[in-house]
Parts: sequence; structure tokens; C-alpha cells
Amino acid sequence: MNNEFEPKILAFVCNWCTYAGADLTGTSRIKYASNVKIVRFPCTGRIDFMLLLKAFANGSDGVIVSGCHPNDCHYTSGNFHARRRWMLFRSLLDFMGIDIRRIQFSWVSAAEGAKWADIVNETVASIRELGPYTEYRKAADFLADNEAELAKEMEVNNG
Amino acid sequence: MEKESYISEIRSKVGVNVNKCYQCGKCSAGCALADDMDYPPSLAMRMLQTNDIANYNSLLQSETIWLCVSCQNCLTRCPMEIDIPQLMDYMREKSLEKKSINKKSSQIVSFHKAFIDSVKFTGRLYEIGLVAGYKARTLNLLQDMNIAPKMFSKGKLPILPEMVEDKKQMATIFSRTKK
Amino acid sequence: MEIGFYPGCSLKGTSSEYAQSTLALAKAFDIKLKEITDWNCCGATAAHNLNHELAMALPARVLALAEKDGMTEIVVPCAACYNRLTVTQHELNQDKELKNKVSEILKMPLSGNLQILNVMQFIDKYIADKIEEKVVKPFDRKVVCYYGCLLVRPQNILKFDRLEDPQSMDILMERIGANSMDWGYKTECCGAGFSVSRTDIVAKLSGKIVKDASDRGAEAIIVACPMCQSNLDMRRPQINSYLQMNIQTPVMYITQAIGLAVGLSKEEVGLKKLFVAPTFA
Amino acid sequence: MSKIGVFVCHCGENISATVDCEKVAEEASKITGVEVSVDYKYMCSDPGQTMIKEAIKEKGLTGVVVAACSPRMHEPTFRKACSEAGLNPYMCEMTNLREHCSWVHEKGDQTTEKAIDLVRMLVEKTKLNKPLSSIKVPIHKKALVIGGGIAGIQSSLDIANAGHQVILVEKDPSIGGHMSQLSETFPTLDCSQCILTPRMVEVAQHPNITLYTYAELEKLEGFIGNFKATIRLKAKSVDPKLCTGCGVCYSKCPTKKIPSEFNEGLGLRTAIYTPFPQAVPNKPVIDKTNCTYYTKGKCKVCQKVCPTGAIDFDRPDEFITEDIGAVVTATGFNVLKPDFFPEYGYGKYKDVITGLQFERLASASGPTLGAIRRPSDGTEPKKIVFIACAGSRDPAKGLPYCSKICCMYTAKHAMLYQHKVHDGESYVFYMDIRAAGKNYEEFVRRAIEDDGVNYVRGRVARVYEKDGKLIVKGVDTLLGGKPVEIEADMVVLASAGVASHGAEELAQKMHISYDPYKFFAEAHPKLKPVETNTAGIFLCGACQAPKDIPETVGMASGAAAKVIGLFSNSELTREPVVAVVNRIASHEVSTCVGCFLCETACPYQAIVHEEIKNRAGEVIKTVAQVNPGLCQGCGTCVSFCRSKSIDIQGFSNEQMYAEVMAVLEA
Ligand SMILES: Cc1cc2nc3c(=O)[nH]c(=O)nc-3n(C[C@H](O)[C@H](O)[C@H](O)COP(=O)(O)OP(=O)(O)OC[C@H]3O[C@@H](n4cnc5c(N)ncnc54)[C@H](O)[C@@H]3O)c2cc1C
Ligand SMILES: Cc1cc2nc3c(=O)[nH]c(=O)nc-3n(C[C@H](O)[C@H](O)[C@H](O)COP(=O)(O)OP(=O)(O)OC[C@H]3O[C@@H](n4cnc5c(N)ncnc54)[C@H](O)[C@@H]3O)c2cc1C
Ligand code: SF4
Ligand code: SF4
Ligand code: SF4
Ligand code: SF4
Ligand code: SF4
Ligand code: SF4
Ligand code: SF4
Ligand code: SF4
Repeated sequence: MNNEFEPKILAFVCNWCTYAGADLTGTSRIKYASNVKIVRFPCTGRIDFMLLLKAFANGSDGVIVSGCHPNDCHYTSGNFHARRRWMLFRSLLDFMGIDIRRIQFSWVSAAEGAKWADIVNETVASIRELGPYTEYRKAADFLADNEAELAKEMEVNNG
Repeated sequence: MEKESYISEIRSKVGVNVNKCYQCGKCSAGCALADDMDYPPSLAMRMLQTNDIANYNSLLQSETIWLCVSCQNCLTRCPMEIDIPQLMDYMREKSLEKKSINKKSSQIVSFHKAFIDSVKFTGRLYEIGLVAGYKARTLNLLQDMNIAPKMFSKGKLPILPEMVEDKKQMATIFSRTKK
Repeated sequence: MEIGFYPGCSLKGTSSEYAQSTLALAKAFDIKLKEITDWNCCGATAAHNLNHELAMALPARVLALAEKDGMTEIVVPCAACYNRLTVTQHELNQDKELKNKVSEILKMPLSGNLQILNVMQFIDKYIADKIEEKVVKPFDRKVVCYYGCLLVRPQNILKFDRLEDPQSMDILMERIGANSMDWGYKTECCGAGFSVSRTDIVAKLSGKIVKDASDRGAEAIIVACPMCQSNLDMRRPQINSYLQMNIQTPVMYITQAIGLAVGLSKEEVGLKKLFVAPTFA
Repeated sequence: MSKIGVFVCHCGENISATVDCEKVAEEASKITGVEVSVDYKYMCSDPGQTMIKEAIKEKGLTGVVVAACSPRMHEPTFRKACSEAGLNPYMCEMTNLREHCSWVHEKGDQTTEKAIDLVRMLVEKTKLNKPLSSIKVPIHKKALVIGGGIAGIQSSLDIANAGHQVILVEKDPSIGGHMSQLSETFPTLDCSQCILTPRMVEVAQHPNITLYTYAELEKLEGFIGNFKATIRLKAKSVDPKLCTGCGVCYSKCPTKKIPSEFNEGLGLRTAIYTPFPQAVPNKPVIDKTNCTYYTKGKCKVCQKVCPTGAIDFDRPDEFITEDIGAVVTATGFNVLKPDFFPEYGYGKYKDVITGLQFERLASASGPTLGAIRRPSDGTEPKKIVFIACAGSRDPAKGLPYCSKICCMYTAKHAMLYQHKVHDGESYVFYMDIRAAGKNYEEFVRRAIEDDGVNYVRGRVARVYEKDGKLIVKGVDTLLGGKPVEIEADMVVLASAGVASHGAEELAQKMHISYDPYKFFAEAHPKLKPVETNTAGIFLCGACQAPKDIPETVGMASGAAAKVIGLFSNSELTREPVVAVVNRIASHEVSTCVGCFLCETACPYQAIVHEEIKNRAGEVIKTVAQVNPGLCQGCGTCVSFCRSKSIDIQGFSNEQMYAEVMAVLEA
């Protein structure tokens, strides 16, 4: 066993495209790093970015958010909402001093098995380079102090 | 110019994306000068789209760019709102810069230059001066000899130039906009 | 009433009758057109063919001078000058950087708020309403109105009339009693600035225009641009030799036609200065 | 206290080759709340399923986690098994040890560790699962079809023939739509009326179809299976029960000079009229804006001559309401009037016409009985120019899209012209020829090769009139942009197909979406072409985008099949993965603040407003409520709600947090 840093990475994916895409990676037996654990959501539109913050606050080193390509959303527009929110969330993280490179936002369709493997591998490599996420207290504290305010900021801007 | 860059330079300097042209030809169909041009406007657009420097240079040396009178007919009708007249202005500037002016068009260029000289000299257009300057440039001394007396008799050819008083300011304009 | 006036070079030379008839017409309606102090040439086609910045700076000086004279509105009878001034003001208003640069070259402030009127707009705004009551000698002739290219374009900046089938001149002509006919060459190019350098082209393009007018039995071609007028009128010998015909349809300025209708004399509107003389009037 | 059973599958060797399944089962058994944890070779086999069922019964499991393959494959299998053993199926979850673990990683501790984490995540989630029952909605088996063009006709007949009731609403006095105006149809050149009229008659006579012409949808409420439609029956001024269609009234009506819509202004009609002889129903209506009785108060000639006393000037518009289970929208398209192209002179020169006008000239039932004649002087045009893409593919003045049908109908027009005027010359100015369809390319080639139509690749800059001729100034781009001038007798503009008048209004009434050009939007561009994103509302024909008859009819049958499929059940059963707005404590309490951000986010208009009243019946606040018939369970509303008042069953906030925390805290 080597002593390389093994980051903990969560992947929040939609059921219809990326989850199925990752299934295809499996059926195609394409290998990728085992650091990533997939959490299944109905749609990227469902992915609440407070949950991402919580993940960081509790020691995740990186997060992948992935869903259907634009225009292919199973629910027609959920992924657009997700993308819009991501824009806001990104600047918020930036503002908080969290390295936004720790979040990988991508589109993987049900047919893109190989792409999923690439995304996982690239994310693992880049997070590995960034090193363990030790400043997570920052996120945790920020979250604790500002949760209500934050929620308001982010969601109102969605309208 | 670099092969890769002329399309993007046109895009940034003129605001025209040559790839928007889908070669419908409506510009050529309506251009009054198309018959006399070596490359009608839609063909000129196609040449630029190729991103081939040879085609670009052919256009710099073409009659087309000098024959375009900026009437805006093409722009008015182009379904893609491609500003060909402005593109032609740009190509002319480039052609002057690269000294690749079409031989047959030298009269047109001479006229423009004589015109500007006249304005530079007096601040206003002085027709006798203009024609004299043009003739000096083209050595086309006999042209329009028959029309001048009639113009003169109808009071359309002042003998003395009208002059702008603030010559200094005019001089600044010319020197500061020179490239 | 007093309004600013930019004659431009041609109205001082080749097209002095245009200036003369415009001023006379204004006067007949109690309007004084005051020339902009120390104006310069707008650069016409030549400048923008050769040098974009120069093409902005020359008209900009005119605009700045008008502003300095305290004018808020200027009348520009020459369609080419009108086009240059309007486009320049529009482009400078869009591009603040260029505007500052030009203003700095000129060492003059430039607000960019000037109202620039061509002859048609001027007539529409100040004269049209009173025109019918002033007509003493209806201009009962079959005419075609020739707008040329520069009067109506570019549409997005000039926002003038219907760009393909403009009507404003036709309407004015009808109001002074003329029969303004539909024809095929309202906005086709006459060869513009090629009068001297490529007379062959002007003969051909203007030839088509003159021929269509004459085919349809027009007694006059009505214009509002000195360049159009001189191409169609002064170049008639070349046109006729190109067409191998002898067309004698006169080319009149709209200000001359209206002037005659409201009772100005031939001399007052400078009718004698036309090369192809009208047989009527 | 949860009692979770964990069942780890080897999948033969598919999982166990890289994951230490025994270790996974062992580690899982240490998780709090896990009652049993076992591994087995083939979990989905009968013995495997029995193992789960028995464990449920014996240990009284409250939840099951199957650690095996993708839930996309076997979730239904295991949920069914659980349900058979008496456990609510939604208490069963799967975690994906195969596709997401054993198949994508090398054998080793790390892979087994990951498998354990995956199990842990789902165990924590399952602990918070709640029993759910699938949602059942009753269905009214009556369909509403809006629009009586070929799309609406086809759809109505298919649904009616399957034995269901159909209400067909058409805004004009007759059904038939644009197809009734066409002469002959590409690519076979069969007569449009001949193939259409029998269908129109069938509609009128079908026992399952109620036809309302001169009618429009006023309001649509409710949701899939349970719509309530209000229909406005515009006053026809003729009582259809009394009228026999004898036609005496319109032969005597003195107001005769009204441009006929059906003939695209190339013919005239009277104020009381049927749009065309084969109209269905073949009974007249009075056009109130033109009838002199309505405008000036005198005339009534029609009333005097009507042998049955059917004319009734005073009857107002009527409204009826119907319970409807599904809606098919088939409102078709319109043709853009090309007068925004002054350079082509449409509206100024009589002999510059649209393609639809050409159809009327070419039609045997048209104003010239099928002879091609110039509208200006009635002479036969010897030279004709067709201009393709007139308004289409023109972002500056027209519409950026391709109208799809005009290449084909232009080829057809040129061909018909050549067939009718043997010594005629025809030109088509085109940019591209779009003839992608069965026998379409062959059709266009025939026009060019056999009928000698001159195709010129290039646009026309302008058209003007001289000496009774239309001078067309075009260009041949294949000759390098060479100007081409043609002295034509007639010019036909292939003007763009655009959304039908009132499409936007109708879409808003029905809460379906539309694109920037006001064509109705399908639910998925590839896989749900006849569905809208409102369940129970379907689309067909040219209301979705310009299309030809074959495509329209195919789509109409597709929409009908969807309706029939829906009506084959008496109830709708849906997965209970839907959003709910919390109502934990007493009825009055909801944390929802009524901001309705969720409403803006929901792609399915599933959020409705609910008024909460106190005992006195006064409204104390308005909160969000989810209509489970409409909600598709995307969960977008959940991430929009800032007070965390709306949640989605099966993927609740609590569950998702638990799942995430399980892996981080481990
Ligand atoms: C010039 C031309 C030539 C053509 N030639 C051919 C051809 O040769 N072959 C071919 O395959 N296709 C051809 N087409 C295409 C063909 O016309 C269409 O494919 C077909 O008409 C589409 O049918 P539809 O029922 O979807 O729409 P439409 O025919 O437009 O019918 C829609 C119906 O809905 C009604 N309606 C609209 N709004 C409402 C409302 N709010 N409430 C109630 N009713 C409403 C309308 O009154 C109309 O009756 C041609 C089209 C044109 C323009
Ligand atoms: C290169 C290419 C790219 C494409 N890209 C797109 C695109 O981007 N977007 C798009 O919308 N469309 C695209 N298409 C078109 C798309 O592939 C087809 O529209 C679609 O696959 C048609 O589906 P189908 O079920 O009719 O036929 P098929 O996909 O051909 O399926 C037919 C099935 O029937 C089986 N079968 C055949 N004969 C028998 C028999 N006798 N008994 C039993 N089974 C039989 C075959 O094995 C096959 O599984 C593309 C096509 C190609 C060739
Ligand atoms: S602007 Fe130039 S290219 Fe365009 S129509 Fe006029 S002359 Fe032709
Ligand atoms: S009109 Fe516009 S799009 Fe058409 S060929 Fe000319 S430049 Fe290209
Ligand atoms: S349940 Fe899935 S993983 Fe297990 S044996 Fe069946 S297919 Fe394989
Ligand atoms: S006359 Fe009376 S019965 Fe005959 S068509 Fe007219 S309304 Fe009907
Ligand atoms: S009352 Fe109206 S519809 Fe009847 S005959 Fe008179 S004009 Fe025609
Ligand atoms: S179908 Fe043909 S004519 Fe119609 S818009 Fe498309 S390309 Fe143009
Ligand atoms: S459920 Fe949430 S988002 Fe929706 S109205 Fe209530 S508080 Fe607002
Ligand atoms: S889950 Fe999706 S469909 Fe259901 S109410 Fe929420 S946003 Fe609408």
C-alpha cells in the first residue's frame, strides 16, 4: 500500500443520465479510482447546495455534481436550475475562501461510460494535488453562523 | 497576416463574423456594382470564410473592394445582417496598408486621396483643387475638360477655395488620425 | 425661428442651387437657417474608404462646432453628409472611448445630443403642415422620386422611412399636386462618388435609373441628394451615350419643386443651374 | 427503532471477484440498527428472494438494503419481494456494488472498503424511509381534441375507434384546416380534398365524436384524468338543428364582396357562408363583422328566404363544460404574410402571391377551377418565379428556423405549373433543397429533370414591376454570385410557417410550454415528442413545428395511442416519488411561508396555492400544495424552498443528509 493521500469524494448524480452512465462504465468494465461514492438523486435540480456545504463541513475533500446534458433533462428543466444555482454557489464558496476547484460540475449522459471514468479520475487527481481539505472548519463555522442568511441569499436569487 | 487570425481579426475589428454568411447571395443579387466586380459580395464573403490567406490576398488586390460604394444595399437585405460595407472599408484600409491596391482601381484610390488632400488643405472640398489633384495623380489630363466650362458658367465651380479658419485644428485632426 | 444649417461642400459648389432653394423655401416659411461657424467637410466617401478614425473625426468637428454655436438642431440637405454626420454621432455615442479620443483630438466637448435633420425630415417637421395652404401653383406633373442609397440607410441608425419602398418624398410631392409614380429604382445606387474616377460606371448605373423614369413617362426625377443630382444631371451626356438614347428628363431637387409650388420664382430656386433644363415651369 | 436487513450479493463472481462480500456483510452487521446481514451467491434468484422474504417475516424487519447490482435493474424485483413478505415496498433500497464498485475497481481492500461505505450509506438512508403507497388517480375516459385540421381529425378518429368519447373543438366554421385548402399533395400528387373529405365526413358521423365547430377552449382546469374544460360555442346565428344546408341564404345574401379566407383572398364570399362546398358541417354561419344586419341594423334577407326558419340573430355565445381525461392539442400553424419584405412587393403587386394562394389557384375547387391565372388580369403566366425561404431562415427580418415544408411544396408548385402550362417557364430561387423524406428527393429531381423547372441557387434581392412584368433580381451563387434578372409574370413566395394565431394564449390557458416562436413544446425532443410537460396533455401536427401531412398524421396517431393507453386503465397508478409540503403538526401548522419559489421552479405546474383557514373559516395564510397528479418527482422545488417546507418522498432532505453523513463520519 502506498501512502498517497486518498481523498474522500462524493458524487451527486441524477438518476436518469449520470447514474445510468456510471452503470455503463461498470458494464463496460472501465476502471477508475475507488475514492468516489455516488449518491443518487432524481435530478440535479433536486441537489440542494446546502447539502454540498454540509458535505464539505463534514470532511469531504471534493464533490462531483453531474446530470443530464442541457436539453436532455428527464424533467425538461431541472438541470438548468441546477446550473443557475451552481453559478451562485460558486461565487459564494469563493467568497468563503473554499477552493472551488474542489467541486467538479459536469454532464454525463447515460451513454458516456468512459467519460464518467475520466471525470472521476481527473477529479481524484486534481483533489489529490490540492491535498486534504483541512479548512473544513471554515465551512462548518460559516455554515453554523450564517445558515439562515445563506439559504435566503441563495434561493432568492434563483427566482 | 497569420493564417489563423484574419477571421478573428475581422471579427474583433469590424464586428463581422464571416462564418455567419450562409451564401444566400442576396447581397450580390442586389448590389448595383456586382456586375463590374471581380468578386461579387457573396463570393468575397465565401473567400474570407475559407480562412485561406491566398483568398484573403486576392481580395486585398481585388477591384471589388474599391468598387463598393457603401450604398448599404447588401446590409439592408442580408438575412444575417452582415455589415459588408464596413468590411469593405476595412479591406480597403488593409489594402492600402499592404500596398496591394488593384491596378484597375488606381483611379478610384487617386480620387479618394485627392479628395482628402483637398480637404486637408482647405478644410473643405475645393473642386478645382480636387480635380487638379486627381489629374496630377492619374495623368488623366483631358478628362472632363468639356464639362468644366458649363459648370463654371452655372456658378458651380468657384475659382477660389473656401477655407476653414481654424487650420490648426484641422491639421491636428489629420495628424492624429493618421496611422 | 432659427435652426442650424450644415450646407456641406457640394452645396457651396456643384450644387449651389440646392442650398439656394433650401434657404429660399425655409424663408418662405419664416425659418432662418443659420450656417454652422467655420464648418468643415464631412469627409464624404473618401475618408471612410481610407481611414476610419479620420472618417469619425471630420464629422465630429462639425457636430462639436454646432454644439458650440448653441444649436440643438441642424438641417443637413446633402444625403451623403447627413449619413456621415448621423452615423458618426451614433457610433461615437455607442463607443465612449472613441468619443473621448475624438473629443480630445478636437479639444472640444461633444455631447452627442444634436438633432440632425435631412431635408425631408426638416420639411416634415416644420413645413409639411402648412404646405397645402401655401401652394399657389400646384406642381401637377408626373414625377418619380429618387431616394438613392444614403438617405434611408443604414436603417437601424437612421430609422428613416420604409427602407425598401420609402414614401416620404412621394407623399410630399402628392401634397403639392404632383402625380408621384411607383417605379423600380427608388433606392438603387447611381454610382455615387465615382462621378470622376469611374464615369463609365456612373453612366451605366445612372443610365438605368434615368431610363426607367423616362420609360414610365416621368416629367421629372425628384431628388434630395446633391450626389444623386449631379450624377443623373451633369453626367447626362455620358448617360445618353451609354444608353444610346437622348433622354431629357430633368432632375430636380425636392426643395425646388416645393419652392415653385409655393410661388417662388425659377431664379429663387436656382432652376437655371440644372444641366438638363425642365421644359415646363 | 429500525430493524434493517442487509443482503449482500456475489452475483456469481461478478462482485465477489473484487469485493470481499463476507467482510461487507460482517461489517454491515455492526451498524446500529442492522438486524441481519448476510451474503449470498445470487440474490435475485428464487432462493435469494426467499431468503429476504423469510428474514422479513422472522426478524420483523422494518427495512431492507440489497447490496447488489444497479437499482435501475432489480429495484422492482426486490421491492416486489418485500411487498410479498408484507413489508412496504418503499422500505427496500438497493446499493450498487456491481456497476459502481466491483466492475470498476481492482480487487483489494480499498474496493471492499468502498463497498462497505456504500452499504452504510443506504442503511442510514433506509432507516429514514417511510412507508409509501403508490398514488391512484381516477380517469374520465373522454378526450378533448383542440383543432380540426388533419392532425385533430386523425387523432379524434383513432381515439373514437378505440371506443372512447371524443370532443373535437374547431374555431372555424368547418373542420379541415390547411389541408382542405391544398390542391394536390407531395410526394404523390394525390388530390388533397379527395383524401381528406371522407375523413371529415367520418368525423361528423362518428357516434363517439361530438364536434363543436365555431368553438374555442375557454378554460381548462384540473389535471391528468380529471380535467374540466369550458368551451365557448360562438354564436353562429344559424340553428344547426333546423338548418338543412340548402344554401338558399348565401345565394341570396346581398353582402357578397368579402374576401374569402378559404381562398386566401383570391375569391369572395357572402356574409352568411360556409367556407367551402365540402365543409363539415355543411351549414352556414353569419360573419357578424360583415353582415349588414349586425353592422347597420337592416337586411335580414337570409331570414326571409330560409325555408326552415333556422336563422336566429339574437342567440348569444354559449358555454359548456365537460369532464375530460386527456387533451390533444392540434391547432396547427399559419402562413406568414410576407408583407414585411417590401423588397418582394407582396401586397403591392397583385401577382406576387404566397404558396397558399398558389394552392388555391391550382386547386380544382379554387377560384380559377385549377387554371393558373394572374390575379391582376386573369391571364396565364408564361414565366413564373418561385422564391424559397421567404421569411424562413432569415434572422434579420423573418424567422431563423427552416419551415421544412416549403422546399417540397415549391417543387410541387413548379411541377403543377409545368403540367398545367406546357409552354411555361418556371424558376425556383433556393438556398438549399431540403427534401428529406421518403420519395421526397426523387420528387424534387423529377421536377428538375423531367419537368424542366429551372432551379437557381441564390436569393432574390428584390422584385419590381415594369410594363406589367415583375422584374426579379436574383443571383446565381453557383456561378460565383452572378446577378440574374428575370422578367416574370408571376412570383410565388414560399412564406414561412408560423405558430397559429392565439397559440400563446391557448398555451397559457392549458399551462403547457411553448418555444420562442410560440410553437408548443414537446416534453422531450426525442423520446416524448407527443407529450407536453403537463401530464395528460398531448400534441400533434403543425402546432409543434411546421411539418407535412405524413408527419402530422403519424404524430396524431401517436398522440391518440397515448390517450388510448391512458384510457386503458380506470385509475392511474404512479410511483409515490412526489413532493409534499409539510403538515407535521396540527392542520393549521405549516412552515411554508407562501413565497412560491417552488412554483417558479416546478417544470410541471404541480404547485398550487392552498388557503389555510382557522376554525372561523377565515383565511390565515396561503401555502403551497403539491398536486400529486401533476408532480413528476424531480425535486427541483425542494432545493428552492428556503424554509425547507417542501420535501420529496423517497429522497427527502433527512434521507439525503443521512446518506451523505454516513460516509463522511465513518
Ligand atoms: C402552401 C402549402 C402547401 C402544402 N402542401 C403540402 C403537401 O403537398 N403535402 C403535405 O404533406 N403537406 C403539405 N403542406 C403541409 C400541410 O398543410 C400541413 O402538414 C397540415 O396542414 C398540418 O395539419 P394540422 O392539422 O397540424 O394543422 P392545420 O391544417 O393548420 O389545422 C389546424 C386546425 O386547428 C384549428 N385551430 C387553430 N387554433 C385553434 C383554437 N385555438 N381552437 C380551436 N381550433 C383551432 C384551425 O382552424 C385548423 O382547422 C402544405 C402547407 C402549405 C402552407
Ligand atoms: C450514424 C447515425 C447517426 C444517427 N444520429 C442520430 C441522432 O443524433 N439523432 C437522432 O434522432 N437520430 C439519429 N440517427 C437515427 C437513429 O439511429 C434512428 O432514427 C433510430 O435508430 C431508428 O430506430 P428503429 O427502432 O426504427 O430502428 P433500429 O435502431 O434499426 O432498430 C431495429 C431493431 O430491430 C432488430 N431487427 C431487425 N430485423 C429484425 C427481425 N427480422 N426480427 C427481429 N428483430 C429485428 C434490429 O436488430 C434492431 O435491434 C442516427 C443514425 C445513424 C446511422
Ligand atoms: S455596400 Fe458595396 S457591396 Fe454592398 S451593395 Fe453597396 S456597393 Fe454592393
Ligand atoms: S446576403 Fe448576407 S448571408 Fe447572404 S450571401 Fe450576402 S453576406 Fe452572406
Ligand atoms: S441481484 Fe443483481 S447482482 Fe445479484 S445476482 Fe442478481 S443481477 Fe447479479
Ligand atoms: S337557408 Fe336556412 S336551411 Fe338553408 S342553408 Fe341557409 S340557414 Fe340553412
Ligand atoms: S342579414 Fe346579413 S347574412 Fe343575412 S342576408 Fe343580410 S347581410 Fe347576409
Ligand atoms: S423547407 Fe426549404 S424553402 Fe422552406 S425554409 Fe427550409 S430550406 Fe427554405
Ligand atoms: S413550500 Fe417553500 S418554496 Fe414553496 S411556497 Fe412554501 S416556503 Fe415557499
Ligand atoms: S418535485 Fe418537481 S414536479 Fe414535483 S412539485 Fe416539485 S418541482 Fe414540481
